[in-house]
Amino acid sequence: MKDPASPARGRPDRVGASGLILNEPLIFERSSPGRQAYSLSSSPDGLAELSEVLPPTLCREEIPGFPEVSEVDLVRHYTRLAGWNYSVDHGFYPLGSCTMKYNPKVNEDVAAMAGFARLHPYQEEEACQGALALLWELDLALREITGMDRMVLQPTAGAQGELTGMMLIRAHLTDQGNPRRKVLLPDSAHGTNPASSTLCGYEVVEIKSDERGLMNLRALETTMDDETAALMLTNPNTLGLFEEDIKAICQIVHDRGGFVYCDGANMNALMGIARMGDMGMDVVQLNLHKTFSTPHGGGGPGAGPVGVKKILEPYLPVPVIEKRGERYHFNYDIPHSIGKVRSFYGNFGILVRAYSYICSMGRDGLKRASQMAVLNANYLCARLKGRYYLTYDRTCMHECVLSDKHQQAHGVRTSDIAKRLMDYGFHPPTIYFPLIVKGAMMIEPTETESRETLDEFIEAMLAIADEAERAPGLIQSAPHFPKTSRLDEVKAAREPVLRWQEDSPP
Amino acid sequence: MKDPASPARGRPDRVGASGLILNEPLIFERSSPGRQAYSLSSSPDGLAELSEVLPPTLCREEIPGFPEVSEVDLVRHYTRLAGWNYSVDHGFYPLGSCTMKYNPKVNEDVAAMAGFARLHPYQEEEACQGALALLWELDLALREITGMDRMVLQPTAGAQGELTGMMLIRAHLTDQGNPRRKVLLPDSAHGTNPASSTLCGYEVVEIKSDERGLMNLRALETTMDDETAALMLTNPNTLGLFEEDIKAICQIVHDRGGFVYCDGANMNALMGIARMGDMGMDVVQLNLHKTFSTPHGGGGPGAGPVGVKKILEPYLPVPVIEKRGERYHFNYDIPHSIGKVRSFYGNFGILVRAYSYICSMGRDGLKRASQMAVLNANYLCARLKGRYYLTYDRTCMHECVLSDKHQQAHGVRTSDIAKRLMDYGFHPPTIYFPLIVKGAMMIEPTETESRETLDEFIEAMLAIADEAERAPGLIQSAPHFPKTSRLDEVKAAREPVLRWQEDSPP
Amino acid sequence: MRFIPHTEADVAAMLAVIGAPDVESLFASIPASVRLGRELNLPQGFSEAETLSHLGALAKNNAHSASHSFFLGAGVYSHYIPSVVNHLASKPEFSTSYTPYQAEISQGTLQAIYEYQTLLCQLTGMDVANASLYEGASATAEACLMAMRLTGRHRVVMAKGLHPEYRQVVDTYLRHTGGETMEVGWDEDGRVEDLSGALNEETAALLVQSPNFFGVVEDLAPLVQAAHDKGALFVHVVTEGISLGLLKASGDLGADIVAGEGQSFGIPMSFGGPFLGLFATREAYVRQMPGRLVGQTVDTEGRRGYVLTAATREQHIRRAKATSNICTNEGLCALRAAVYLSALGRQGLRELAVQNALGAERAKKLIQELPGFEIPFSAPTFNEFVVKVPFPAAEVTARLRQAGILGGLDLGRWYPEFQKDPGTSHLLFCVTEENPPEAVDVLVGALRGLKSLREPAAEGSTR
Amino acid sequence: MRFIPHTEADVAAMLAVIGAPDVESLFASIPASVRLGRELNLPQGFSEAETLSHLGALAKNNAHSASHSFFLGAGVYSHYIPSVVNHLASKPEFSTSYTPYQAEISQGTLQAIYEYQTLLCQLTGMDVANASLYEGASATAEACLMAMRLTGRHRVVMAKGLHPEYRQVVDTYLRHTGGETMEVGWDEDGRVEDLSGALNEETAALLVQSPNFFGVVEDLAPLVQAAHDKGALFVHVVTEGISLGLLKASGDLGADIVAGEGQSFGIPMSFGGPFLGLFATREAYVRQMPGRLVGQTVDTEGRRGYVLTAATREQHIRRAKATSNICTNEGLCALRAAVYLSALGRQGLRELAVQNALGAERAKKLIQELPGFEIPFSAPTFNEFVVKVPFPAAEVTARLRQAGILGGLDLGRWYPEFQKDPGTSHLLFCVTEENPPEAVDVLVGALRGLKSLREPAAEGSTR
Ligand SMILES: Cc1ncc(COP(=O)(O)O)c(C=O)c1O
Ligand SMILES: Cc1ncc(COP(=O)(O)O)c(C=O)c1O
Repeated sequence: MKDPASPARGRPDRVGASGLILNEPLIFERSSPGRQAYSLSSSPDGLAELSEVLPPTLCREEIPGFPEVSEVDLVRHYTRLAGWNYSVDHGFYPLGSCTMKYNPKVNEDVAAMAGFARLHPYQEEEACQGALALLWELDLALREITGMDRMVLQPTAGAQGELTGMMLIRAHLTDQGNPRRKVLLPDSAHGTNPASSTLCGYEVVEIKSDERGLMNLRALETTMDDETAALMLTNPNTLGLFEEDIKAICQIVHDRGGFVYCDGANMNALMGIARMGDMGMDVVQLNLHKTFSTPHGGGGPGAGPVGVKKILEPYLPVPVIEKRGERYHFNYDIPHSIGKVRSFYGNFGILVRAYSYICSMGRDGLKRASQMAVLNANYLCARLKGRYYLTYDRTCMHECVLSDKHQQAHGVRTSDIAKRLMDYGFHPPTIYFPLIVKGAMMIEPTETESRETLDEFIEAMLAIADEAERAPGLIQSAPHFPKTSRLDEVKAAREPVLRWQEDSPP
Repeated sequence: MKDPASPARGRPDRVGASGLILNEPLIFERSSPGRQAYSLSSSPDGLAELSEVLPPTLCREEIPGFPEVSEVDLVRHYTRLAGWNYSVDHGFYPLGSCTMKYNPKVNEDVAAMAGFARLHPYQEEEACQGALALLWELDLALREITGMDRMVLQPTAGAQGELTGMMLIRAHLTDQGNPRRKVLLPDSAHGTNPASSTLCGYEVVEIKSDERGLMNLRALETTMDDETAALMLTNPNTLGLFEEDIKAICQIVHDRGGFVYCDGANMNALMGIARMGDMGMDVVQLNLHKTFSTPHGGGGPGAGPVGVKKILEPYLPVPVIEKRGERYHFNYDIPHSIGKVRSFYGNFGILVRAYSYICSMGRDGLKRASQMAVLNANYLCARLKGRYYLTYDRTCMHECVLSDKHQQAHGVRTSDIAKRLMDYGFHPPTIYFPLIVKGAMMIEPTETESRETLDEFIEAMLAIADEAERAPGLIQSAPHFPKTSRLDEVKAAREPVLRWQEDSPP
Repeated sequence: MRFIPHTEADVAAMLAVIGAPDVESLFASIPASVRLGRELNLPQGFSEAETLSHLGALAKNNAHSASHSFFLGAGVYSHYIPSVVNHLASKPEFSTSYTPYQAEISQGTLQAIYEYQTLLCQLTGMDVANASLYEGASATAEACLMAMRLTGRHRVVMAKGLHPEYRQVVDTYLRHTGGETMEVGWDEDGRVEDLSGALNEETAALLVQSPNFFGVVEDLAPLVQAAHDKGALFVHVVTEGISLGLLKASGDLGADIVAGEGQSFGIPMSFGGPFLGLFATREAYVRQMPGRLVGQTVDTEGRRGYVLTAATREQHIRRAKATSNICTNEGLCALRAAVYLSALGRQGLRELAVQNALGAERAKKLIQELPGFEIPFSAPTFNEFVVKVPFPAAEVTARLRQAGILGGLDLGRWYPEFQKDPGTSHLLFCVTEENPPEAVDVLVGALRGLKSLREPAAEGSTR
Repeated sequence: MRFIPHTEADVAAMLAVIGAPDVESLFASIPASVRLGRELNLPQGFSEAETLSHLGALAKNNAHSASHSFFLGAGVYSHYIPSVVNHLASKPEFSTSYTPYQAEISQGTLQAIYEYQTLLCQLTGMDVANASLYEGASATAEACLMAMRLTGRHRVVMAKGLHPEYRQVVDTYLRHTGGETMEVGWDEDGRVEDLSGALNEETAALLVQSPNFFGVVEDLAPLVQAAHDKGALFVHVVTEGISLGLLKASGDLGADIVAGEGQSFGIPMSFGGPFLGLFATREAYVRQMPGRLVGQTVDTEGRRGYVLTAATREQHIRRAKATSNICTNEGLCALRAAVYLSALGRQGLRELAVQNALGAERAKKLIQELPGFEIPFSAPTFNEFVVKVPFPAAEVTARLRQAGILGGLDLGRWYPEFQKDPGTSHLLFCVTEENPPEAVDVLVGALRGLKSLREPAAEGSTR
């Protein structure tokens, strides 16, 4: 394998290559007094003087440091910045737990329709029946997919969904006389699970996963008590494994008056195949920006609708969408409601995209998506596990977790492999998560990737495994192709520079 | 100056850098039988069998070689291809004679409005009054800008505008009894001028420019005769110089019964400053994709409206847009019309963008554009002429023409300099045109470029001039950063491979 | 299926590599007892054209700010979004990438967010801003939680001029971790009333929105002082970001935290989301800040670059002890805001803010002159104001809608204070640069025309 | 001015470098006598919002294919454009670049056009296709000029089933260089009539459109034979590109040139442009081909790449002797077509074509059954057909428009043959995948309802 850092800029036999990109300073460094990229319609005549409206003591003179650029400056600035990003539209983005599937373009068109994008949340119900209908239909579809009795679309993202779900549990338990103190989690849980539990006033108790990588039934039996409000479980879990004992798990928790919360971030494995509701779980949040293909936006926005069993319905945040005859309606009159977790009705623009996606996929398409997601993950796993260590060697669901155990002998670590993958033209997998696998590489291919793409990625991974043996330095010093070489995260943390200042060095 | 081919991938002090890009095969090489990126609404029931509609003898079985890809394949294909292009949105694009100014984004929004984009040319006039009004208003605005009596918006691009204009002249002369045989052109003329003349049935006579780089009045005097239909002149000419004797030139041609055709591709120098009509010229075409900021599309589409003096109005191609009271109307009843040069009414989508641009710029904006375009060109010229040879050292208009005369001593030619500019992050100027300047580099900065951008470009040009003296090999082997190194144009011409074949080597 | 590339040949070949007989067998770990023994009860997939026409029909069944003359505000504003904002923020390189954990191939997102953080600092006069929170209300709640951590106190005092939904969210968020809220009313002029009784040694934070829910610009300086006097933090809540272009910077007034909503910065109203939770604070408080932060650093060759930093505050590192549970935030909305603010720039944002203030003032004056109409609050307003209307709210808004006008907003929905007389109502009207004077004149005319309301609409008025 | 970055400080500094006292002085070479001594008589610039509302108002003053049920065709077709086509073709990297003369930084455009050339070859069965011409009519004229150059002959025979505007453009283009045109009519069944008299040793080319202007699919093989028998070239003109997905490939039928319109390939109707001139021919004729060509080559390291090639045919090299004067072509439309054709692909394009043919046939049958309506042509049609209607055209279309329907098209406008009886008219209707059966049924119902036309609309019918 030839060194990709060598001037073989565009070697056509591999995805990653080196080519022309353009540097660009910060927008503040592009600023020049008097430039403008805006235009305001001229003000009407006969207006008051500003000082008659707002006394000067309330007003500022200027916004120090704010940029002044022309429209072309601005366009080039962001065009160049865009050129430094890797995205799903560029290529394979196998971030485990993130479900970076293709985001259909048509959903963007739909969300941009004036009847959705220019809609104000306080329009009277008669003036937004279309939007209410959409919320209602999405609610129905998600109920059907999860097997829950009711959805609430308000939460902004997965973590807020978790918090909302935990609040519902707490509200019910409180109503019953004791909110309880603890929440149980497996040690493989995503960080938002403990954080959400804390925010909801619970103490977190971690349960060590068993040798299968699954919930340890025995440990659960001994830990679950009547001061425990809930068990939070991800299913399939963050190792990509289905919690086979889920019914027994729910039984144990329910027997002691607790609830089972499902982190549904991994729904992409199960659509049309199995449902949280049928498993006995009481609450689930869905990450629409994962399973339902809304673009992740470089960090958001997403949406984290929550599905609940009947018992928790009385506590739902307001408003609750309802259909009466042919009219749709927001019900704010929920006496036991937990209140609201955010303003208005949720990330409507994201809900629109997710609904559009469900319409496009339909019954068979959703199921096929889960099937092919699982097929892809197992294919990757089968072809890579000879060279990369697989701690839990079982049929996986939509993702698999490998590690750097074999490579460590050569001084090559997971983070090095991740950086090296960039040179090969791929986004790295999620690394160092879940915490229970040392040096984890969590690979989630999703169903939108073709066999050819997987093969290209596999070849890159195998080539890197070879390099680790033959030329580890190449990996340790990676990446070689991107705009910057490895960035110093320690320096960033130790000497925080969190904003540009007029006197910042360039 | 450090070698940009060295691994200084992202040196922040220069525009051009090396970074990660992605390879991508031909779409045919991505194809896999059965994949699809399309969806058709299901066919209605109760349809005829295809064979009842179209006999099998008329039909094909399949389209051999046609690709089959999924939507994500397609998106990535074009996303990666896009990453290999340099565009105005990326940076400075000083192609002389091409007026690569910034293309305002809002014009794209306007052209995409359903009332424009989904409009059929054969809708009855009552059903498209808005579009007709737009054509009429654009006609009026362009008349005012050029000083002509009437516009015809039909021609698809500059060259078709030239052809249309020449046909109008020919039609008039023919009406008068003799179409005449010849057309005169300066040797600095753009290639479309002679080609259009030929297509219109004229023999081309080239006039050598004088030592000023302008039309040689004496030569014109002696060449112009009563078998000469017209003089085609670009003003400012392709050296970026204003034809100072324009009135005398028109006089000479008119005196012998000829017409003066103005190639208006360089209108960007003159808006609000001087008008072809006032100079005595009889016909002019405008390149809306230049002066009026419609995006060039990697080769088109454009639009080449033609303005004429009254004398040529009877010959205009049909239909002619008219306003009667408050109603707009297409007049097809032009008895002496030359007919049509294309279907329908022209590149309407481009006309919409140009009209939108004129609305945004307004009276003062258009004039300011020309002023700043000329300022930019003179600034560039002033700063570069010490190191690059300037044949015609006069105040230029919107562009200036330098050459490689100084660099040739070091074995560095214009084409090398052009390629080397890529490494510095710039699109090269137009090269080897106009033909009368050996090794020409024709630089048109346009008004949308800031002083800072010009300075960056100037520094790159000066650095290259240094390199030519110190390290000519670096330039001769350029470019080093783009996806491919220098491509073999000779091989392409000698062994033409003009399409992919099933058995093409990858 | 156009989003799934697998042909049957692919599936067969892949199964062979895996060594599985069929796709079904890959799901063997799911016990039959929890399998869905049937197909999902959902329609079959639509073609793209069908999807567009179905969703298009739903969209058409909504009035909106382009179909109507539009005077609603109250935390969500109809501002003009420059075309470049849409074009640049919708670039798929930004929209289809994940959180920039892998910095070397995410420099575009990272630099944009770093610029956003800087812009927000400049705008608020604060030292440090995060990379976004969910939206204004939960950002305000996070500010309270942070103040509680910083002060070790548990009580939060909120002016009732704080958006009612924000107050509700603060309540919801605080309840479970021992937080308590208390509300203080407003004075005759529409500003927060005397606070002396409300603040004490248990107060973690005082929350004041300005311009407040009634559009009134608060006089923040003495309020900051009052909070600081009791050792409480002052949280300036902002729902109309454009006001920051004109009003004194919160940081200069001594605010400790600015929290609020950035929707006005080029983000479409979209029926309430996705929006942008603004959050900025003083340097000393960084370690207690919720949310992601981008910081500057260098690569191995010393070149400037950007990374996510100070992650030890966050859930993926600190887990149960994190400063917040937020993970996915509103990155693309922050990027939108960065484009918007850079487009408007130093001059433009101020000019825009002035235009809003003057346009709204003109409307307020004209309405004030209508017989029977009152402007109850005398304090200066920004681009919204309350009108006391001599008719029931539902009738007014229904009549206005008939005239092609959406708004004002019935404040009685949240404030019983405004519902005392069933024959009158308090409506909130918002006037931005999207409402040209002609449209305002039409509104005023329509309001004037309401005097005939009793007669033809007598029926409706009796319910 | 947001598109011009110069501040007054910039201007001053630049003038200083140039050594000019003021901007005015840079224009000294323009004699006063030709200077515009006043400002342009145009309005001042609009803000972006004003531009959008002005243009938006003009757009709203047009009916269109989304506001009406739509049955117009005749060379411009309302087809569904997949969302990806718009998203990908509008990428500024493609739209804001120039003709790819500098190959190394234009590989995106070049590879896309190379793919377009290949797709068009595959679709037409020809050897080589160019990178686009302006649109169908001038492409057809260029085909004639090329045939004249190749054969040394000067006469072109055109079937009258060739689009009337195309015939007019061919006339206009040929007239000045000694070309001559001659037209042949159609048979009862709607196909071109017997040609034996028309072709002779002076014939450079025979031009036949199929499907022709009446929607009728011609039987091309014998026509090709007839042309070749006289040593003439056969030019297959295509205005409805979708038909190529289903009908026999022109190359397989022996055509020498395929010219026509590619608008159907994902390009919006846009009131007639920008469109896409299709042009493909046999390998032997490449040197006489008009227009740009992209060819494959290698770089200095042997890697595959693409460049513009065979430029010696073109105006910028060959000048007066070029094969055409074309310079700017319709590159972005060609790229659009490449995206569209790749999206539809091998199966999709055929399925789409079949759906068009069957849908149109259904409509034709239903209309044929209406009393008083006739389908005059018996030959098979693709997605358009002529209807003989027992009413004057203007009345029919006005009534249909009232019913929310645009179309059909009055053929009497171009063909006096169809105008003989003032009480009847010949209308062309087009049915694509955008016309679901329900919409067709509404059309048929509306046509049926016309029998009441005489009475209420008696006035109109007398003019
Ligand atoms: C398993 C799991 N749970 C929860 C979350 C949190 O979801 P969000 O980022 O939408 O808040 C994530 C997201 O990364 C996740 O992977
Ligand atoms: C001076 C000049 N004339 C004519 C043309 C031809 O215009 P178009 O490319 O629009 O056909 C050009 C375009 O490059 C030009 O620069």
